[in-house]
Amino acid sequence: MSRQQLVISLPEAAAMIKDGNSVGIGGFVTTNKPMALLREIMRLRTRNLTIIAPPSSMEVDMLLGLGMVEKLITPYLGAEAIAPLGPFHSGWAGKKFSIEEMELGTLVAGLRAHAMAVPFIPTRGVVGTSIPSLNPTLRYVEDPFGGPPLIAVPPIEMDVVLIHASQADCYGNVQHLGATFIDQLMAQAGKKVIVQVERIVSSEEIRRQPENTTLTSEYVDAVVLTPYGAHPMASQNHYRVDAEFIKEYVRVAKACVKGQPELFEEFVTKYLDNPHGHAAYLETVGLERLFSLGEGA
Amino acid sequence: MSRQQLVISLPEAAAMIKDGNSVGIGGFVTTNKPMALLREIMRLRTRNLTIIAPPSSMEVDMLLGLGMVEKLITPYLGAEAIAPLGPFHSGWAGKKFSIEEMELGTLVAGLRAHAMAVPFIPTRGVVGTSIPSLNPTLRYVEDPFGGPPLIAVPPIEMDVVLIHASQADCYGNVQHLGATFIDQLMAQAGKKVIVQVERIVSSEEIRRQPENTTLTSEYVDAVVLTPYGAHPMASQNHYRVDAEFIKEYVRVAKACVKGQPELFEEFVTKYLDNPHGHAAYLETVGLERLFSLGEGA
Amino acid sequence: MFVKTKATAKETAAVFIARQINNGDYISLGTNLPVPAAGVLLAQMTHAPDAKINVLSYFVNLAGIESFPDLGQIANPSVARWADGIMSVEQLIYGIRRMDLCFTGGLQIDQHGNTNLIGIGDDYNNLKFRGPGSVGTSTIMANCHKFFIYVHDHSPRTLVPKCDFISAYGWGNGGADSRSKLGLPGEGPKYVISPKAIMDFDDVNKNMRLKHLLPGMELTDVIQSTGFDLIIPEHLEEFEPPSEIELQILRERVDLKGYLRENKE
Amino acid sequence: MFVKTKATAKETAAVFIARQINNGDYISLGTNLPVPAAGVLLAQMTHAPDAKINVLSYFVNLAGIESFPDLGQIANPSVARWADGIMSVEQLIYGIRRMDLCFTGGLQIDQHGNTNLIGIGDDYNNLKFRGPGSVGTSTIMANCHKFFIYVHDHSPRTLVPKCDFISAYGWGNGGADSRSKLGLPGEGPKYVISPKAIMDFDDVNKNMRLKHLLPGMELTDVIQSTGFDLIIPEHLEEFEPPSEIELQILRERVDLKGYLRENKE
Repeated sequence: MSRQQLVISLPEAAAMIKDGNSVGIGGFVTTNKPMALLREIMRLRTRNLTIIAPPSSMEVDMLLGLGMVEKLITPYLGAEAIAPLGPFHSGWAGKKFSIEEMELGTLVAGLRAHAMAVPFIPTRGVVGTSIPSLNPTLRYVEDPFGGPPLIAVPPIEMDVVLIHASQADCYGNVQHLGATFIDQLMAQAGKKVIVQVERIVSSEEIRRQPENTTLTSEYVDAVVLTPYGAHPMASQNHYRVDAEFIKEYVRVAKACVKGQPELFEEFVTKYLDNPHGHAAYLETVGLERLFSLGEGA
Repeated sequence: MSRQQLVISLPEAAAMIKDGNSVGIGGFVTTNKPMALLREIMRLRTRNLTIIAPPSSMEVDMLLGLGMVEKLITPYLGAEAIAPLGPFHSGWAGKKFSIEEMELGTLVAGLRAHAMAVPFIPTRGVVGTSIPSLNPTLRYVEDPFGGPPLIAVPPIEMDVVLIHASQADCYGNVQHLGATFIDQLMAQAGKKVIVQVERIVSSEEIRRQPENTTLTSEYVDAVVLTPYGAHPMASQNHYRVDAEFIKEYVRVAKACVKGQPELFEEFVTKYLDNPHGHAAYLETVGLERLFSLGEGA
Repeated sequence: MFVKTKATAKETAAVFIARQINNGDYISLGTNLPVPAAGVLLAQMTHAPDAKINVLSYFVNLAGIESFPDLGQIANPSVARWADGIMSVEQLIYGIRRMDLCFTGGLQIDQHGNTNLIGIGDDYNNLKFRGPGSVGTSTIMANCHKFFIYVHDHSPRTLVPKCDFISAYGWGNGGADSRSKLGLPGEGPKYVISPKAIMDFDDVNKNMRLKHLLPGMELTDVIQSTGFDLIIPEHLEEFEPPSEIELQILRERVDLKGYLRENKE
Repeated sequence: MFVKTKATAKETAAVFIARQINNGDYISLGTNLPVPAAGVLLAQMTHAPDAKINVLSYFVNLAGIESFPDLGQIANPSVARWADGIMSVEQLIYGIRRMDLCFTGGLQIDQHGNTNLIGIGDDYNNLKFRGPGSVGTSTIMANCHKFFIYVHDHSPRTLVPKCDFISAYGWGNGGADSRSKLGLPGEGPKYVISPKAIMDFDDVNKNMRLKHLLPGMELTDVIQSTGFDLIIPEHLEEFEPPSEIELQILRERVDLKGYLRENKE
């Protein structure tokens, strides 16, 4: 018998996400976001999703704008100095979708609790803040050593987790070759984990520096080859964030929440619905533009 | 102003450990043990130490044999198939030194609690075992979500932590280039951290693959250059365990606990007290022997 | 490149921050805070070459670099080029107890140094404005040794008597024991830095207090721009203005694009 | 190299273990357990090329290797040569909930599958024999899906009615709910494997029960070598002996040094 290969196509990957699923999105703010996977899911308009993400940006805003999200759990939605975003900042929150108020240290504790198979991890991180009263999943827990009570964060689990990384072998051994942010914790808490990569390399290449492996095949269910797959976000070692693209999106999203959905719809048609597949998307963006995103001086 | 360099000599490093200190020892069983640092401390016969170590071997046994240890906290003392060891297995435990019964998952939880600055981390790992009744630092904690109670592991902190790694720059950025075992957690819980390395490399070499850095200078107080410094233990990427040397030690240690300390004393004189410095120790072992420990077929 | 014009208020604030940093301090830089970032970089390039700086997951030392390309995009994988190491966010968060200095901003900052990045309004499910979220500020500010609050907009809308929501706890309802009785390990907010002034907290009741006016700012304007009764000390300390060398480094190596020289807040 | 002699008891035990493993199982191998290690490697080289194996911090796949050099030294950085990844022990421990199969040994194993690596004696501070310690077995056996216990020495000294100390919890004082009422996520010990026999546990009271005699072993010897009343089923299942190919792979690729062919236990 030979080892099973885990490489699948984008449509096969997107079909793994069902209406009502909880979906984790890796990366951090505008870096290493699994955009190709998300675009494929957005094309399908999968509905009633619970989105769980570390600090996030345009990718989550688009899911909200397309009406695909029932509940949002993220400590941050923005795009640093590039721009504030659309739907999340508007009156949609609490009405078109619900928010389970989250903070990064608390999210990490919840993912950690899942990995450790314990009913909670205690934290002082949100003691005294409004978060315990805004997030109904949190409880107080006594300190058996006599100190003041802490907040108990219960395990967080997801149906599917989507990750973007530099490279993987066909067996699902993944190397970020840079920051992993909370991708490893997310993957540990995912019932299914799909990783999109800039390139697929040989098993021997992975084994050349096994200490660089960030997710072993234990944690990976499928690998999808998506060069430039994080665009318009940055992909570590590969290309920078396409700030102009995000600004364009922010313009159409802002118009949309002000009741003028036409530009948003045009954007969605142009970049999501019309391109048949990831390669066609990249051609729509334009290769020259993509090439210009390499690291500068 | 220029950056401060952290490279010091072995005697300077050993002088950082005082009588009565709690000392953490990195590595795992017979791999990546900071033997050169420990030999230097053993030469000084620093006393009343509390030793905290992940699965450990001859290095801890020698500290016990030399009467330097007041309290031992380790989940394992042995040497896998090589041999059972001396004092630990004898009637010395509980008499010449005390044991705070520990388990690896519990140790990790305690180190984690320290790093997270919480009074405890809950675990089910030792529920039902004898460990909660043997280790007075553990408490029961209620599950605020209604499940059965768990064991609360309080923070573990150490005065000094000793680590062995492949390489570091002179500013204290360390790369193991392989397994880190629990070295990172140990370092996070050390008030002072001393790292011995096979080689010191340039800052530029470290920055070539910053994702390989396992301890940044935040966690490192001193770096000591000790080629072959893990001998007789294995040093990942460098040399294998010197099983014959460990067997020799086990023979003399066993004789010692049976009331015949002569061979043990000879061993201590030959390998610890007589050699003036690390280079002299390596010459006593013999370079041909050291060279033979390279990776085989 | 260096033009010998007077320091702007933001440049002065950055110099203030730089001077608070000791060589060897471990400092975490968050997103979207160019003034604190400039202060930390200035310190690193002058008296604190051993300051340990993390930016997201990247542990960088910038003491020897020629210049930093874009202060507005510091949380960016491009900083990996100067990284001594890259750590997971979890390792970062669990190293907070070692952090000497961190920064946070806020939609609202109240008189006791609590900050709000959650949203504005009385009804959580019907906010007037939804904020970006807490990021990691709750956990970081609870645990790090001390933190500074940066206010983009010094106005009664931002500096309020009481935050609508609290994302990072400062001194709660006031009082020097308000943190210790909750078990929070960190020493709490030390300074509040705005484009108009630098403020600290009264030792006893932990109410916000004016410390320095920034260049070109008027005391009456600062009082009127603050939505609560700022404590005004009898004797307002003079702040030693930025030196020529500090300004030169700021302008030629730290802030090439002039974020701190723009007039807009 | 392959000599067509009959399978030894240890080889048969390894084959039994191999046959319990499903392709794709996630398996953790501890130190100093050559028989379980041989079983796992045999499975990987036959029907389980996708079994995910970790040895300490090394995540290896050995499906395609020519041979494994030293079964007695499996927990050794030399295995890094076949590693797909290297993880910290913390990551490993926190991935236990995903582990399908783990192994533990013991100085003592009791009739309910509790194991003792701590020590022998009534008085903890005056033990007759101090054991090596629990390693990570308490946490791993509490959480992994199922585990097998390997007994080096099948004797009344080792297989005891009640352990002096418990390092890894099996079925406590017996009863199918003894784990769930403590909240332990794992399904507990499934088999006990000695050089004489393979045992499992009664479904209801979780008392240890004989399942197979290993080649050359006598029932009366097994009964006398067990320090408690082993349940003897009316009808003892026949174990399909190792096939020629299983033996060949064991001897030529897995166990070149013959750990499983030695007579000593």
